[in-house]
Amino acid sequence: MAATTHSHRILLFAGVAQRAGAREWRVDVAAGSTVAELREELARRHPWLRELPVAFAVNQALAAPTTRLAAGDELALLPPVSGG
Amino acid sequence: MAATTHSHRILLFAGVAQRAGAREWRVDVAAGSTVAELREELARRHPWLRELPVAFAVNQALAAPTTRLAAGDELALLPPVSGG
Amino acid sequence: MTPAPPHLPWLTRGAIDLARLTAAVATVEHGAICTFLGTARRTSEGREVNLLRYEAYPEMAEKELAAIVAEAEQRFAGARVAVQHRLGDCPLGEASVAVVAAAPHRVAAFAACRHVIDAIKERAPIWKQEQFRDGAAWVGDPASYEPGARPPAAD
Amino acid sequence: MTPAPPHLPWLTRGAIDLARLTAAVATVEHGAICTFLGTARRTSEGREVNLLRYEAYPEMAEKELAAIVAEAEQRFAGARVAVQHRLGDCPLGEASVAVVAAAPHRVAAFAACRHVIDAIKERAPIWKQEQFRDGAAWVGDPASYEPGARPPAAD
Repeated sequence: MAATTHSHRILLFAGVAQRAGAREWRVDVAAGSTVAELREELARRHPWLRELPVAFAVNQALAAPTTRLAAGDELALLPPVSGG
Repeated sequence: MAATTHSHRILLFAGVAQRAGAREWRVDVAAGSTVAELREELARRHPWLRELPVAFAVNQALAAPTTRLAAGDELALLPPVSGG
Repeated sequence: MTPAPPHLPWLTRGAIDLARLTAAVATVEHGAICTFLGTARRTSEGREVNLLRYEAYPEMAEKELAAIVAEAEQRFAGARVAVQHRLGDCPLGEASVAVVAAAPHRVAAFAACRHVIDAIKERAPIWKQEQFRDGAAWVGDPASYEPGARPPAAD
Repeated sequence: MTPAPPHLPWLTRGAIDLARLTAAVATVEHGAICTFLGTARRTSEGREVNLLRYEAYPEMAEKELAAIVAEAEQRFAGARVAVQHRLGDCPLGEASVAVVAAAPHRVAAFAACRHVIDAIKERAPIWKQEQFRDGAAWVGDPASYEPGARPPAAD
């Protein structure tokens, strides 16, 4: 049986959006992938991501590297915050 | 030689003014008297003063019991403060 | 250097104008402004208060407030502080005291503001009378309770 | 019990209305109101800033601000807190964030206010860009410096 994949929108902000030249990316990830696997896949495509201590949000909450992604999850890449 | 005396106004505030029924007292004190001696003299006349932890100000600054009074000093009796 | 803030009265008989106090100290070099307002509470140790009344030894209070502010500005780097204390009647919910501390960063702004309000409560020759339905008492001087004393009309 | 404060937006594109935030939380049972304003500074690490620009992940920022406020109100007895953060352009001297903490007494008001601004700076998904004469940089992300980037006209 072929591995199922989900297509995800990844929201980009601040310095990440600036470097990406985009407000979002679209990626397909294999069902059951973790945040750590997604990060590795993105870093392969965009090596500058490795220099930035970005965090991941899944469904508008910070996600651990071990969090598994499900179809329909809203993903975001968060560069170091600097509000206030 | 007879002891010199100074006449002083003593400003009264808040609960002290209320008990005294007055905004100020006038007292004559012997030249060279200390704040402690003035306090004792006032407490003799107004025994209720002994129940109150009043402080003395001389020329608009807190005064120690050992402070000596000079002619023309502005004196005040300060009940416990409660500003703010 | 920014010029010294315009002089605002330390003591006021009317409502405190917080915006004016803030404008007196905040500049574009201050990234942080911490403000404290003490307001008249309805309940004091379980009793219902109708009104607060403040009295001061005005000349000494002005000197003491100025000294407290100078102390805070010296101790906390870059801080500038404005203070105003109300005298006379203070209706419920209105501010009896305002402290505005502007500083380059928030740690100094909070510390300066806290230092000043603590020092005012400890040292400024100002007294608060709580007016109840059936009497009045000077705070910290419970023997001063006067049954039957009622707030006179506002002056 | 006083009613819940009317809902105010957590994020705003215009100037922050401090009086409205204060009115949303202060009641006659609060004797103490501690306010923090973060304002746009002209100087940042020796460089002259022309303008700050803020961006957020709005849906997540709203959730995070609500969680931070709920946390502070639970931790500090009797405290009620209002918060607003500005997005888009923030001219020098104007507030980018306001926290108003009302409480029965000053210790809780200061603690709640400090807790909330610290948590916002640590956790809220909001980003600040400093606009210089010759470029712009996202704070905390120095590699983002773009020489030649100029502030576009206000929107």
